[in-house]
Amino acid sequence: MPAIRILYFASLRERVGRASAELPGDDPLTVAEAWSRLNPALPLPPNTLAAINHEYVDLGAPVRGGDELAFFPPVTGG
Amino acid sequence: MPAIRILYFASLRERVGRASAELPGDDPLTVAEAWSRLNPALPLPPNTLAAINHEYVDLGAPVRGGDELAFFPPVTGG
Amino acid sequence: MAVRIEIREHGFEPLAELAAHQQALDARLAGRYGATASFIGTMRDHNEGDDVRGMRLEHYPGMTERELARLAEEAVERWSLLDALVIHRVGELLPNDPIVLVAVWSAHRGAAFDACRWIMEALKSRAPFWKHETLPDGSRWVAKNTTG
Amino acid sequence: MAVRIEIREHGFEPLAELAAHQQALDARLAGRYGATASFIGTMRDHNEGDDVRGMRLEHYPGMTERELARLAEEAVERWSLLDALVIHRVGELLPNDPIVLVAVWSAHRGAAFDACRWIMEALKSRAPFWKHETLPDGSRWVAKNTTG
Repeated sequence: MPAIRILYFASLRERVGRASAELPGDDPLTVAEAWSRLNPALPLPPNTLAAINHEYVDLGAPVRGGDELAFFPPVTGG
Repeated sequence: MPAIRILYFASLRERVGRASAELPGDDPLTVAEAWSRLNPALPLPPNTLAAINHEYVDLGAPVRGGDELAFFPPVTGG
Repeated sequence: MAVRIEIREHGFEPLAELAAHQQALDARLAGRYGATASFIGTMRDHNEGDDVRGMRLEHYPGMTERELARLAEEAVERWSLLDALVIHRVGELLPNDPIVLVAVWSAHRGAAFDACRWIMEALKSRAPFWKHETLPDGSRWVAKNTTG
Repeated sequence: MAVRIEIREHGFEPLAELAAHQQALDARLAGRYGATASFIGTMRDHNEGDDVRGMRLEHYPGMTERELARLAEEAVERWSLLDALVIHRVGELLPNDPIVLVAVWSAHRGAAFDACRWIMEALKSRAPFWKHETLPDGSRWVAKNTTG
């Protein structure tokens, strides 16, 4: 089973201290569980957005091996 | 006393059959009276707009010698 | 406050006008505006279900400029615009010819969107222009502007 | 339906882009559109009361393009647009640098105004871009977009 690839952007990347991470793909997980497994000492900041494979998802959405899971703060483009 | 200069535009000009007219300026008149004096056989068409010296006015507004009075149909620019 | 109003008797290129105006404006306003909203009205080859071959745009010289300046200044005041530009064609037009350009500059986008649209709607209801369309089998005055 | 989405890593000229896009589009659509609404967002030298010296615009490559295409296509569908163009800068910007261009073409003005504004608001709330500002004495992430 391929791994889950995790990406952090903008202020969240600075807070976490890295731009990306991996989790084994053979373990069923939700988005929120993926966060706490990777960042046990840092509660998910309020207003954090998550996307799986470039689609916005809820924190309860399932993440599977091979997925790209991204965490980021509210967007500020335009 | 200078005359009142009257202008007609667009479909109203075609209906009246001329682009301009004059009335003596020494006679107190309203916009509606100026119309009926000039066009006794043609009732003022509904929705006609009037302006005195480039400012929209009501049909009851007074017209004075030296004024430029314009009659025109609803505007269709833009 | 700045407002530029122009009536053009010959064809014009709205985007070239906009670029030239903006370049001049940057000398004064660079860094101050965050939002530019613009609208271009273009002649279509169809209207109310009919083919349209050409159009004559009449206006009331003098009153037109005054009315356009008045409504643009009203918008500048109301939305604290940094600049506004209105250019309107008159004369003989063919399909795809530009009819009108409205552009506004402001610090924030809400004001730019609101003001640009308001100027267009006010222009359509107040500025003394009249369209006369040439159809395949005759011609007609456009009776009334549709609501935007 | 036509939609063009671009992310630019270097400076761009919104009005030149718009002119080139429109010229290409005229081959297909001349005479069919009566309304072009556009919005240009430009970097200001001040924000929330502070001087801003520069800005870095980050994004999420891949998701950005997908999200922009999705919202532009949604607007095309909803307002029966004839065409839509969205260009957004990323990278290092200075005051007065263009950030974003949104332009739409439609038969009637109401659809053009509505769709252009809707795309900008949707972009601001959904497209994964983040602004990092350089101030005279430090730097900061912009925390939240203001409502338009």
